[in-house]
Amino acid sequence: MDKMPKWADIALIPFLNLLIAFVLSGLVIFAIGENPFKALMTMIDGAFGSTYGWGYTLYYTTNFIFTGLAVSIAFKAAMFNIGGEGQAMIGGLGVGLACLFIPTALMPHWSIALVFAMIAGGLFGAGWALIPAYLQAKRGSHVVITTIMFNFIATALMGYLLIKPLKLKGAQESASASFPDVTNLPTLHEILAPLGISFSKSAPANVSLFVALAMCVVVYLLMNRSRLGYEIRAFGESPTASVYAGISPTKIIIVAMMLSGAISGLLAINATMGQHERLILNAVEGAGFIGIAVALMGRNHPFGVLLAALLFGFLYQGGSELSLWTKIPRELIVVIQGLVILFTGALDNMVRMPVERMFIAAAKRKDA
Amino acid sequence: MAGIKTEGQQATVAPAIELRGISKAFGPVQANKDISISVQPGTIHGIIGENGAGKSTLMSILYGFYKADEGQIFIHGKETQIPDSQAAIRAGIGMVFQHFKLVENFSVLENVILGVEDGPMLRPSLAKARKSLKSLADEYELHVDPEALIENLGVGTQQRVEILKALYREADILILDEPTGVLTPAEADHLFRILNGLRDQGKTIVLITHKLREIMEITDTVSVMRRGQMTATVKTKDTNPEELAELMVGRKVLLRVDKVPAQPGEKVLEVTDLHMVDDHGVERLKGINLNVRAGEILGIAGVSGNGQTQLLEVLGGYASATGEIRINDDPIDLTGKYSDGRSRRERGIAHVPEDRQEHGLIMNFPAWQNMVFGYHHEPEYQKNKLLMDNAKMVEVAQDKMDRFDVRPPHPHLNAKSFSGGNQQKIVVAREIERNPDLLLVGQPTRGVDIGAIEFIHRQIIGLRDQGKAVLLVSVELEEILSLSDRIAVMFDGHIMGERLPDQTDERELGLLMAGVTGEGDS
Amino acid sequence: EPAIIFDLGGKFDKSFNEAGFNGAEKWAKETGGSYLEVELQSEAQREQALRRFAETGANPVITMGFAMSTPISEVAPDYPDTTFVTIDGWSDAPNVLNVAFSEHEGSYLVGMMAATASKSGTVGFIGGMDIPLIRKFACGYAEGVLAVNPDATVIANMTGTTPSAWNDPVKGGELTKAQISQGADIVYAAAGGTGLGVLQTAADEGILSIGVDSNQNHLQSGKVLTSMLKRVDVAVYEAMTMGADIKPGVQVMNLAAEGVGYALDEHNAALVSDEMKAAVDAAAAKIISGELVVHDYMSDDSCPVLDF
Amino acid sequence: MDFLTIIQIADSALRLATPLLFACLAGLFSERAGIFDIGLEGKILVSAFMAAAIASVTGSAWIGLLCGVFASISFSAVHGVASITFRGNQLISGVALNFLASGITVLAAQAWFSQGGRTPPLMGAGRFLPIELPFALGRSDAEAAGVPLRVLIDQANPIQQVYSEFISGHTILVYVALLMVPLSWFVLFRTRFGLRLRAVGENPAAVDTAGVSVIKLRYASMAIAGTLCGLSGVYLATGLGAGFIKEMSAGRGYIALAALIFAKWKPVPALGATFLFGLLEAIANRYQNIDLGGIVIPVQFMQALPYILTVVILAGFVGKSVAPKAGGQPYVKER
Ligand SMILES: Nc1ncnc2c1ncn2[C@@H]1O[C@H](COP(=O)(O)OP(=O)(O)OP(=O)(O)O)[C@@H](O)[C@H]1O
Ligand SMILES: Nc1ncnc2c1ncn2[C@@H]1O[C@H](COP(=O)(O)OP(=O)(O)OP(=O)(O)O)[C@@H](O)[C@H]1O
Ligand SMILES: [Mg+2]
Ligand SMILES: [Mg+2]
Repeated sequence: MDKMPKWADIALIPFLNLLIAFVLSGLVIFAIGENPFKALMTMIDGAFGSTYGWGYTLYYTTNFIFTGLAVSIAFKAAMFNIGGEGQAMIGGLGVGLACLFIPTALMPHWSIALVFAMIAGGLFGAGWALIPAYLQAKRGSHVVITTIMFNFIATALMGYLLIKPLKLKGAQESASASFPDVTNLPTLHEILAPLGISFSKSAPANVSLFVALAMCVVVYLLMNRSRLGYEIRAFGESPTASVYAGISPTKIIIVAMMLSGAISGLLAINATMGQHERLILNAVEGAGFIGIAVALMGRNHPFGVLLAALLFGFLYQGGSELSLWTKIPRELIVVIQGLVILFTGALDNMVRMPVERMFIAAAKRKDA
Repeated sequence: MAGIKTEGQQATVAPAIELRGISKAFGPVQANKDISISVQPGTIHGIIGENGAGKSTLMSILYGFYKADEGQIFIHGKETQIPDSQAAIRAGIGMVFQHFKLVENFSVLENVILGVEDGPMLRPSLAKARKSLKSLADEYELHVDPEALIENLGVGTQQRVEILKALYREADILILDEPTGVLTPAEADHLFRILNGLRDQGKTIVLITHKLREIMEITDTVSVMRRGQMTATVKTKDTNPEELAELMVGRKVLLRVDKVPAQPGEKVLEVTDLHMVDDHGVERLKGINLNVRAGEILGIAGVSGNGQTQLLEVLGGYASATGEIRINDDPIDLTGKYSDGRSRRERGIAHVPEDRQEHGLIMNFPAWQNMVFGYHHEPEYQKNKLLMDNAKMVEVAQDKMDRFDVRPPHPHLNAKSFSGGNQQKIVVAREIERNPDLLLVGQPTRGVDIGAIEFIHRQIIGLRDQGKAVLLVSVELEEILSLSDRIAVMFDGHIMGERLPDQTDERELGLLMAGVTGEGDS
Repeated sequence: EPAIIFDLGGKFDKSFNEAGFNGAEKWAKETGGSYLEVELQSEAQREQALRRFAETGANPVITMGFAMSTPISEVAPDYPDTTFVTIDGWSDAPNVLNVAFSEHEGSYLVGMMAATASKSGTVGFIGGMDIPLIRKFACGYAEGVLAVNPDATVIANMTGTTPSAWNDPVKGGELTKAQISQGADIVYAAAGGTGLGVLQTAADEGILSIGVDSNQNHLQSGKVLTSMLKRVDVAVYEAMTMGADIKPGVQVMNLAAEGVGYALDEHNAALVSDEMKAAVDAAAAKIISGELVVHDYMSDDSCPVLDF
Repeated sequence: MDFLTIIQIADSALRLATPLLFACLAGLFSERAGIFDIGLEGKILVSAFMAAAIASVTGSAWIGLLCGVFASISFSAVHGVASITFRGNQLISGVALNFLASGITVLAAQAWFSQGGRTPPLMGAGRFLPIELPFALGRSDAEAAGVPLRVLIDQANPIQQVYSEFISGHTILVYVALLMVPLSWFVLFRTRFGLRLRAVGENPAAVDTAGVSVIKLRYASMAIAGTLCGLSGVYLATGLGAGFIKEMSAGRGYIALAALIFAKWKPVPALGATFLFGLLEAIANRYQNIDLGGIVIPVQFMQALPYILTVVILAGFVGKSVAPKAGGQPYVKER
């Protein structure tokens, strides 16, 4: 006997969790002396009020789809990958190296450059997840701690590379040279213009959005229809049973973590290749961490991840607008993010227990 | 065997324990329903019942581990509130749980004083406990090295520590939940000697067990539970095992299985000098030799923890070992690339694991996904190179569930939503339907009700009759005796000897299980 | 309506950004006008902030910090009607005003003062993020020190290599302690928010320090020898006053233009003797007249008097 | 490198190790009771903020200390509610609290002081100032002798050098941290409370059936962890630094966790481990690009070294450490 109908699990509970998080966020805004409703309106207007806002919202959404999917795959294998940030950073390195050093003769068109970049970004991201994965699989070193450490190490590594070897000579900033023009990805403006839809020219949302959407479908098929996905889910639910079934824990841990790292790494085609068009420090902007919230909110389901990514895209863009037009610092979204993770992740039972009791009581009443 | 105290005395003394109208529900499960029972002081009171009947729940309520939804508790005639274990301890109740509650890396002494230290500083408490432990040990034959770490002690000794814990807390009511499940017959005898000694000192003992033999041997009175209710309480001397079994299940029980004599054929499985060392560096298999022929069932008896689990793990491909295993006269890989569950399945070995929830099933997967678990690579379940054929899998699952009478027959229900017996049927259906050359079966009827037991036994015998080899591991001697065509007894990683079921009895097997070799054994 | 974008250190860094903020506030108070502002939180926001302000029609859009060079070059062509001002940055775009300060000249002057005030003959320099701009400070400072005392030792450390180096007072303090133990008795901090830790520790340990960008003398009154002023406030104030009429190109804020200098107020009056002041002012006059040329690290990415 | 330089680096290491030590001991109490605490980072941050904010408003470092510790305990309490009462995932709760801390501190600082997410610099009694121990060479000695303190110490004998540079001249919180090491050891291994606390991290069921409340013990451990972690933040903002700036914890909570693993969940080794990490930081501060006869170790490598070391430790190359058995799992009654 199930305690709750499925819709309650995938819709009602996250909704209630989110509601609590938002009400508390509203209180925080109120406490710092601002008007929560005005703040909300500013955010909504800034994120959805124009194609410019949409362009940024979708840009962030794209990032979060990648990291959210990445976290969710690892989650399904019962691995808590906090290393999305570092994996995306290093994925950016791969994308950057591909764009800078693959001769443009080999990349006559952006689409070909994109393929190269995706391969490089994916491989680099996967590679950065490999060591924590290996250590977890072979030595039982907790992947949570090792991936956190690898985030720091990635930051240091990128710092070194962007100050020494990859830095544009003579420039003050720690950034590489700009990528060749042919690697620049078409933005939504360029994509939609031929269709007669006018979209803000300056917003960074680009063709990577479609890659991200395609990844949702790919991940769905992988997790729910493929043997590998079956094995990953089985391992995540019960490592002991998986061993009985002939599923190798080592293989699953490493494969799931590398897939997770690879998808995190793909973030760079959106941020590094699509938006900044050169390697900079911190192009990831915390998206690796937000992926955790996105995956939790989305119940580790690709479709749910998509929705949650959109929500966080809105928060991010809305939050930027807040800091432009009000005195509310952008850190507000970090607070909201923290609250969302807290209530959808750690305090889930606070909502779940009473709701479950309600459903059981209702079921008993119906039986009687 | 100690008798019951004089009748007259009982009438005047208030019962040591009296429960009135105890009810307890876990969510939708009603574990205890309006239970009343009373236990006279200075007696041993047995409680029996099927798995899930609510025995442990009832006793946990008495020990303050759970709180009853309704009902009253009287201790020595006084109504007592037991909201937590502290209150139970104050009321003089001690409990030895089925799974010991000891801190593994603490010493015996530290475990004993935990929770009843004399002051904020440890030293004086330890000193005091050291002294009283010595006198308790002398008084009740409970000798344990107080400085030893729990993790270095055997189960029998650990159990003694649990009893010492209770006695140190000055318990005069002692509850033991299935204390003999993990003990050798010799250890069990020792335990019963201790319990008799305690009774003679005037302590009251409640003993939960599945073994009717023990009930008959040591208890003064016995209560039977069924589906959360107390169905009867009788004086032990006034009853017999058959009656108790009937009270337990609610109908007459046939304890024997009908089967035709075996027709053994070629050797399907041949194990030679198999050694296995576990993760902690302990040698668990110490040179196993055995074989199973087509068309026969080899039963492996033994107290759990003597290597049977490891033997199944090695055969099933999820633990590595040294030595030789041949299937149909072909050696299989014991450590290398092909020593995993999948390769074993491809060699025609199917495996009903001992612990269905830990190994056999993914509890949060729907039944249809569990029906292919381990066989998800088989071509018949693939739609194309990349994707699996979900519709086909559901269809196959539905078919098997119908034929194995899995209730409810809904393939989309998660495994955890099925009862234990039906979960076991899912596993058995999956493994037997593969039509394997060799079926490994561990504890096939653990926690399964009588009806399902009969069904599963019939399936296993049916497979044998089709000329397949079956290796059966069970701690239930009755099951071994009734199903096996040959019986091997395992003790401490060795095969102690082989017997034919009609030429041996529980007594002889029990000796072998305790490591006592008969003539002609290794 | 003008707009200003502060760099990662934030507008209250008591240093570079705060100077810009003060200029803007001054303009707002005097004209009663209002301006848009944002403090960046991450590298990736730079472009967005530029575009957002340009989009809403702000003019001019003033940016603080060298790191805006590339984003401005990227964005400016898209908004030809908007004038962008970059302080410390560089862009060739036709609608950008590049404001460049001669920090080496100001640093030279405070270097002279440091050498004069030092008893041990060892002085320190603590930079923020290790970039050419900060080396430019260090190099000018070292030249000034050596001009007064050719035997002096200059110890130079950078706080870090990432933007967080602008905001790490704890590390600034530890570096100061290390320099003190190496003999330094004057420390010049060109490190944004990190400098606060330097000034604090110097005061705690009983040595003198030199502030940067804004007048930081008051932060540890009587313990700060002087501050190397970089009149970002003037630049911002002027840009806002000119409004849409700014002429793009290059504006050099050197000693002659009073773009840099040293601070003298009641907080450090007792520390600066008349001779010291006379010597420094004389040198300043020579620099203005062109008689004395202070080496600019960024002209050839090297410093003749200091190894990094 | 002369002797005095080594002493000075050690001195710096001790200062830098102090916040790590507090946080490490906080983690020790928490994890010994079976609760993973990757929220150390966040707790350091909130307490640093509260301590600095209140100290700057009241001008008293001690009131700041109380408030900082209180803030940290509040965060601990939320972690407790999530992971003890509602049996949530302790890792997720820790991550969430870290986010919350990093956002709320800046938000509050900005709303309160309007200084770009930082508190005003602390002056005078708003800070914990170094204490000069008796017989140590200090500022007054230098003034009396008329030479800089540095010279005075340079000329002193090695023992006096160690005493004056390394041992003397720290704020009270440094000495408190050092004192916490034997104290923690005593509490954990010599008292009833410690026995129960360790038991609850190994096998909560044993504690429960012994009639002791698992929940109370775990909350108690959270309170202790909150207090110690609070002191870490307080020291960071009012002892080591002079005010709060955003993200000033700078990964120290994670390093403390690494030190905890390195120390195998024991107080005295915790001192060693945190001192080692402090030493690495001190060296990286002082020698930026280290030239090892031709090969230059970039400063980024030195900065990443604690993290790399942690991974190496976790990989078990420095001996395996076994975490308390019940760590990370919420306690559910089972028989
Ligand atoms: N977190 C979610 N948020 C929104 N919609 C969801 C979410 N999870 C699932 N859905 C929707 O619910 C429906 C059922 O999804 P689906 O069949 O993939 O579930 P599933 O959990 O993968 O089940 P199974 O693996 O047992 O087939 C789909 O329409 C899917 O888009
Ligand atoms: N903590 C719990 N949560 C939910 N259900 C429980 C819990 N403990 C017991 N139950 C359910 O209550 C019923 C009675 O369980 P109990 O353990 O008392 O049975 P038992 O007679 O001791 O069985 P066994 O012989 O297997 O030990 C079972 O259906 C069991 O699944
Ligand atoms: Mg039971
Ligand atoms: Mg000192």
